[in-house]
Amino acid sequence: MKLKKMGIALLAAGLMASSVPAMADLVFPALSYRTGPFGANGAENADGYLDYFALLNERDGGIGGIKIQTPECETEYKPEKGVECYESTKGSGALLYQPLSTGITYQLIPKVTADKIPMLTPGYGRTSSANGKVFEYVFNFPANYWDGASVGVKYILDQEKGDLKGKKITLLYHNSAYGKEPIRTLEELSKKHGYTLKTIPVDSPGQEQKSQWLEIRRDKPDYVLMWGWGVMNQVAIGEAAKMGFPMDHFIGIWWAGSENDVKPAGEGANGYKALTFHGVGKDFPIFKDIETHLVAKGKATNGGKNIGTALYNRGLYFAMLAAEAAATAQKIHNTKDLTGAQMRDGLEALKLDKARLEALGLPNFAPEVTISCENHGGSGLVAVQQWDAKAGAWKLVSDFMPSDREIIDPLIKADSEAFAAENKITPRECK
Amino acid sequence: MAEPTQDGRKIGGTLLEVKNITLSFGGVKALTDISFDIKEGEIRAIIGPNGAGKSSMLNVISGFYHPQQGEVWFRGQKRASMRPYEVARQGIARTFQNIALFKGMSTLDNLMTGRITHMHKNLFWQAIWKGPAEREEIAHRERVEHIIDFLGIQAIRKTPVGRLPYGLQKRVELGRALAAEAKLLLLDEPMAGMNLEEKEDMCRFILDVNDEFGTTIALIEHDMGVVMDLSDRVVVLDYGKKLADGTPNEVRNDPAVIEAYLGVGH
Amino acid sequence: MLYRESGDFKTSYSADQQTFPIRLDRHMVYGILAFAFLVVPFLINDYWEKSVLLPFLVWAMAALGLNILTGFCGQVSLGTGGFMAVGAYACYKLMVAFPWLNMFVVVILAGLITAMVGVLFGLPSLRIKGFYLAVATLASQFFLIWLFNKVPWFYNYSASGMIAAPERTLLGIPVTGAEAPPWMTYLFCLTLVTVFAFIAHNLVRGRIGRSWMAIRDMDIAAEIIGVPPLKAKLSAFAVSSFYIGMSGAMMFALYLGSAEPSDSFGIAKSFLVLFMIIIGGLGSILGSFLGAAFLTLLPVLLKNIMVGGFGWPPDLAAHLELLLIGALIMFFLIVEPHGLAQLWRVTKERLRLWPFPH
Amino acid sequence: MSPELLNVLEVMLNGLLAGVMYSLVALGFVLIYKASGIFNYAQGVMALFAALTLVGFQTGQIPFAHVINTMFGTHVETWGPGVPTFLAIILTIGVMVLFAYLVERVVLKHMVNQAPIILFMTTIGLAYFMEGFGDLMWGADIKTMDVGLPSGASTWFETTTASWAAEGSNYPGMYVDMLDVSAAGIAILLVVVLTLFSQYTKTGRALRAVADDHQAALTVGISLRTIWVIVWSIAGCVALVAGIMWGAKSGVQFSLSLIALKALPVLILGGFTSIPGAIVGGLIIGVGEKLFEYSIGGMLGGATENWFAYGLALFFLMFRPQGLFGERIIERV
Repeated sequence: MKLKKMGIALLAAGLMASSVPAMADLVFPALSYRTGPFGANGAENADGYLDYFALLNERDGGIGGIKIQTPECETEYKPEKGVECYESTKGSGALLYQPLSTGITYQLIPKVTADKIPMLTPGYGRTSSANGKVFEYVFNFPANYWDGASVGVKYILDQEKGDLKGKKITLLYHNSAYGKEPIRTLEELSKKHGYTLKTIPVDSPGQEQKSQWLEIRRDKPDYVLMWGWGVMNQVAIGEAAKMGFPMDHFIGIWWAGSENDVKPAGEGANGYKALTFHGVGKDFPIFKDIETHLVAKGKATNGGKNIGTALYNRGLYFAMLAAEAAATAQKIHNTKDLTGAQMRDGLEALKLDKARLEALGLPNFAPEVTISCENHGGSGLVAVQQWDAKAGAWKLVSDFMPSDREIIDPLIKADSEAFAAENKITPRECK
Repeated sequence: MAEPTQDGRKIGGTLLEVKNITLSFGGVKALTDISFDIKEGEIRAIIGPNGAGKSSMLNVISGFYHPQQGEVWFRGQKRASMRPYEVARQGIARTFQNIALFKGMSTLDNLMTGRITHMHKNLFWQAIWKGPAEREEIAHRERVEHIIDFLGIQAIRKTPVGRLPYGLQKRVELGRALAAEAKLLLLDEPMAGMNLEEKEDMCRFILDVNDEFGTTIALIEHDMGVVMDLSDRVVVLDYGKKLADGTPNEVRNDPAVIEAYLGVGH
Repeated sequence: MLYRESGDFKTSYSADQQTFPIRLDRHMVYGILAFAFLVVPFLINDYWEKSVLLPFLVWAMAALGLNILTGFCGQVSLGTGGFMAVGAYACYKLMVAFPWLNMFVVVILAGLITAMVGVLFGLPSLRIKGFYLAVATLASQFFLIWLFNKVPWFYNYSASGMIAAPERTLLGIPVTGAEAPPWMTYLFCLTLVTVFAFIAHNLVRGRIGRSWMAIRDMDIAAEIIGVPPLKAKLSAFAVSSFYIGMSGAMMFALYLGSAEPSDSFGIAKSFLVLFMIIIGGLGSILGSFLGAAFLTLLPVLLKNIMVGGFGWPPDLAAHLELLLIGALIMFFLIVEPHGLAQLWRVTKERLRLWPFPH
Repeated sequence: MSPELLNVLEVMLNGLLAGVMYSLVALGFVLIYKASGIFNYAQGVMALFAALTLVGFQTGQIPFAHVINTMFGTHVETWGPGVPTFLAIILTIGVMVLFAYLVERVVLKHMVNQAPIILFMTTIGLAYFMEGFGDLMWGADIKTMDVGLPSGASTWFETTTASWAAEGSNYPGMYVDMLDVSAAGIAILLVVVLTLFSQYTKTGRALRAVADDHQAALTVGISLRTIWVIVWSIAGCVALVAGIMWGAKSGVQFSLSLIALKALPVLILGGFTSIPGAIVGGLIIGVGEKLFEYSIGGMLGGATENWFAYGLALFFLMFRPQGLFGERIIERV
């Protein structure tokens, strides 16, 4: 009987959320996914995220002299696990969540609002959370899917010298909530620019896309946009290359723009393009700091093997946004230790200009970011990157371009107001 | 109209009659033009060598096989083509050649399943349990306990039948068929593989059932001694054809039967 | 010595047929229930609610449902995820269409709708058996997920394609939505699971349960002794889908708060529930709970030990966790192929005979 | 011929080739099911594991590098330039045989005479184990599979078929992927080799005997355990072939283990016990799902292939509950 009781006590203790960092630190939980079908992508992203904070700790002694804690929690890209990670880390003084999955984002939106901990979902999540009046604690700057769709079309417009009349654009999308995101924007834009839009879904996971690509081959669209994820990307790029589809007319969203997506197709992937909202490559001063402070000391996550990949850079950027917001919050509230609400104020006052980026060792890495109380979505500037198979590297082939606010703003307004009505939220006033 | 037998039991009118049954499986004829009847209250034996079509005959009566030709008349009415469970609801219960007990269930539950055709409380009452469903359950439990006493299997009431020895399993299977309180009981080799003692027990049960409950019994059996002792009338099948039909004595002396059983020129 | 049956005499059939015939079992179960209803609500916090207790209750409900179909009626199904999605979407549509409706009623109605869908997809079971049926049920899994993705009516034409549970109250206290206190959602689910666990027990010990088990053990013999296979199989599909539908509704409305078909109700969920009942014990109500506990709590436990306790990198821990769960599944099946419930039963039998094993 | 008709032909041809790819996976299931009655859920993961191992040898990865690095703070990744493809394949086959041996020794020998569903569950445990093990051993990043098979559109076929279309219709010709064609070739070779093996070798005859009747085979002195090791080894090799083919399409990554889901409808359509069934089933499913998507799927909003494959299999089962080539189920009492 005694043994049994001890067993139960041990079990209860084991189930208890552990790892309670000292309250004095700044805590940025890292919800990552390193296993499962998307694990390869998640690992690169998480490495960048963790390395940036590690660098701040090593080089600057944290933010404003306060050390940073990054308790990592594996979500496996599953909503349930994400919720578990959130609940097990939120009590440790967490300042900001970046769940790295749209599914988890949706679970957390009501929770973070109730717990007053901000959440940042750059380039994913609920697009209409750009409306800060409704979504007080949710941010999705610097760009969202609708920005992506809009800039994708704008880029094509530039390529075609400003005329899309009679052109055919096909959207190949992951048959899920994520994949369906751009459809409404693209439909609106097709009315404006006069192209014909065709949408072709691919069921998850998407290892077999013969039907879809034969259809594309028959239709001969002028451009293919892709909202893909996981194995769907590799197979689609492979099929496109084999069919001889002109790769520079094939543009993926930023989640279809990592080295993982193009490498399996080898030479054939050369010229494939993807959208991005940050710079690519290792050609920034900050990587020297990472080399000296992390890699040389053996402190880089995963031995630093992912440094410089597109997703690593994205993780780095995500962390940088969080750190900058924290520093801003420290200034506004004139305190070193932060609360979730103060962090929110920091995010809403975030201003990243050219000079600041240069000071951070990331000159021209990303467009300027200015966030305000009503605008949680940033400027929505997006660029296009292209894969060079010989060099084995991405390079930017366009400037950071603004999206079509005329189209997107009403969509955001409508969707966020619907959300507010459904959940009985009164949009707050922004001064 | 009932005519008493030597031992004073009552044999009534025709309970079941099969007329000109022909059954074939993809060209192979299992039964050819078989007709015979079973009278109320009698013990009727079906005998014949292996592969004679005895089990097929029982399967036709149970509605498991649907003959290409012929009719089955039960209680004076021609039976439409029906599913086996409908046949069971009409009052025909049976045992099987190779034990077909529900191995995952206890003896008690097996017997209670035998009463399934008599239980009617619907899903809702079953879910509530307290009240009608429980009363029904207890009423039927009492009848099943009666059979358990009768067969002397009280000790294994709660044992999963998969764990029981062969002889007991056969007894439980008989119990399950009895629990149905059927008009007609079909027993497919109830004594196969038993030792003498077990056979004697089984014979006693069969006679008692017939005696006590007045149940009509049709049985398939290889042990000629048993058949001759037990049955009122015997039908003999060979290669799917009827060879003979009559009292044990008539059948014993039928030249065709002697030939089929002992071979030509013995 | 404490745990025994002897001396615990039954003087009526009704006493013999009661839910927990052994006195100590009875006391233990009532003790656990009292603890769960009267003590836990005062201790619970968000973490315990969302990471441990709600997942356990939701999956226990689903496992109960699948165990009725697979464990008791012998029809292996891999459509659980799809049926959970039906429950979730039915729940969402009902919540939005009838905001005044009591949440208990909503969840039960969602279960009933799922039961109807379940009967429809159960029809092939009349002809197809065993693994053929198992794989065939995958058709319903894939079709339902596809349907909920494709038809905007199901998610009320929202831009994201996600469904989110609006706030509903019970006795003035929110039971869904972010403001719902943990003890409320917990008690809500606990009540449902407890009530329906007893109902499941009632069903399987009576006529209907016996007809299911007869079909499972030997379908032909069952039909010949009078069990209508159509009715038995379809009623098993209906009751099972009813439970699974309720679990889907609970998962969506109370546990997660929002859902998307392929993320939340994908094929992985169908397999997960099947694992639960096999590990827990086919054909056992207790087994459904043990299996659900094993597969929802073990990963959390392993993660906390490896990451929190030993401080291993999370990715290593995650891979190791998979490996360990796989190894444990094989280990338990080797030790006791009939599941944790059987292991428990055998232990009890030993205890009952202790200290005189013969 | 009109371009429309040619389009249909093209869809059918590609459907057939996709079907062969499904069959490659289904074959492994059939082999194990036939010989041991085990529905081996781990077949997909075996394909992943075999492909990972092959690439690991090719590129000279150190197994468990990540674990070693974490534990000892070292930075080892590779031990050299790797071995030639041919040698790597041989080594991988060796690993799969070793794997089969271990599975029998450690797991299966305890599971003799268990119910099919318990055996099924055991293989699921095995699948979990191997997923974790494979990740730890070779890392979870996406790897490129290249064993020198031809890949890409066949231009010869394209120009030939383009000439079939009517003048001036501007028909571009049919598309066929050389990788799929070579997969079909390998699949045919595989079936021929397996048939010859089971017909003309002693082990093959023993295999068939076991498949026919376990008990009888045991009584004539065939060791069931040896047979199981052999069958699992062969299934491991088939998994390797499937892993190479699918890995060449998508890179070697976790999702490779999910191809099992595409093989299941093939399996029930063809019957669990028939090798020709696996092939014919694959072809029917491949053509069926592609034609449906081409003709009707678009109207329903697309992405119908996953459920349609199962629906089609279900439809066939309604007429033949044991699958097209499965052994007839005889019900007796």
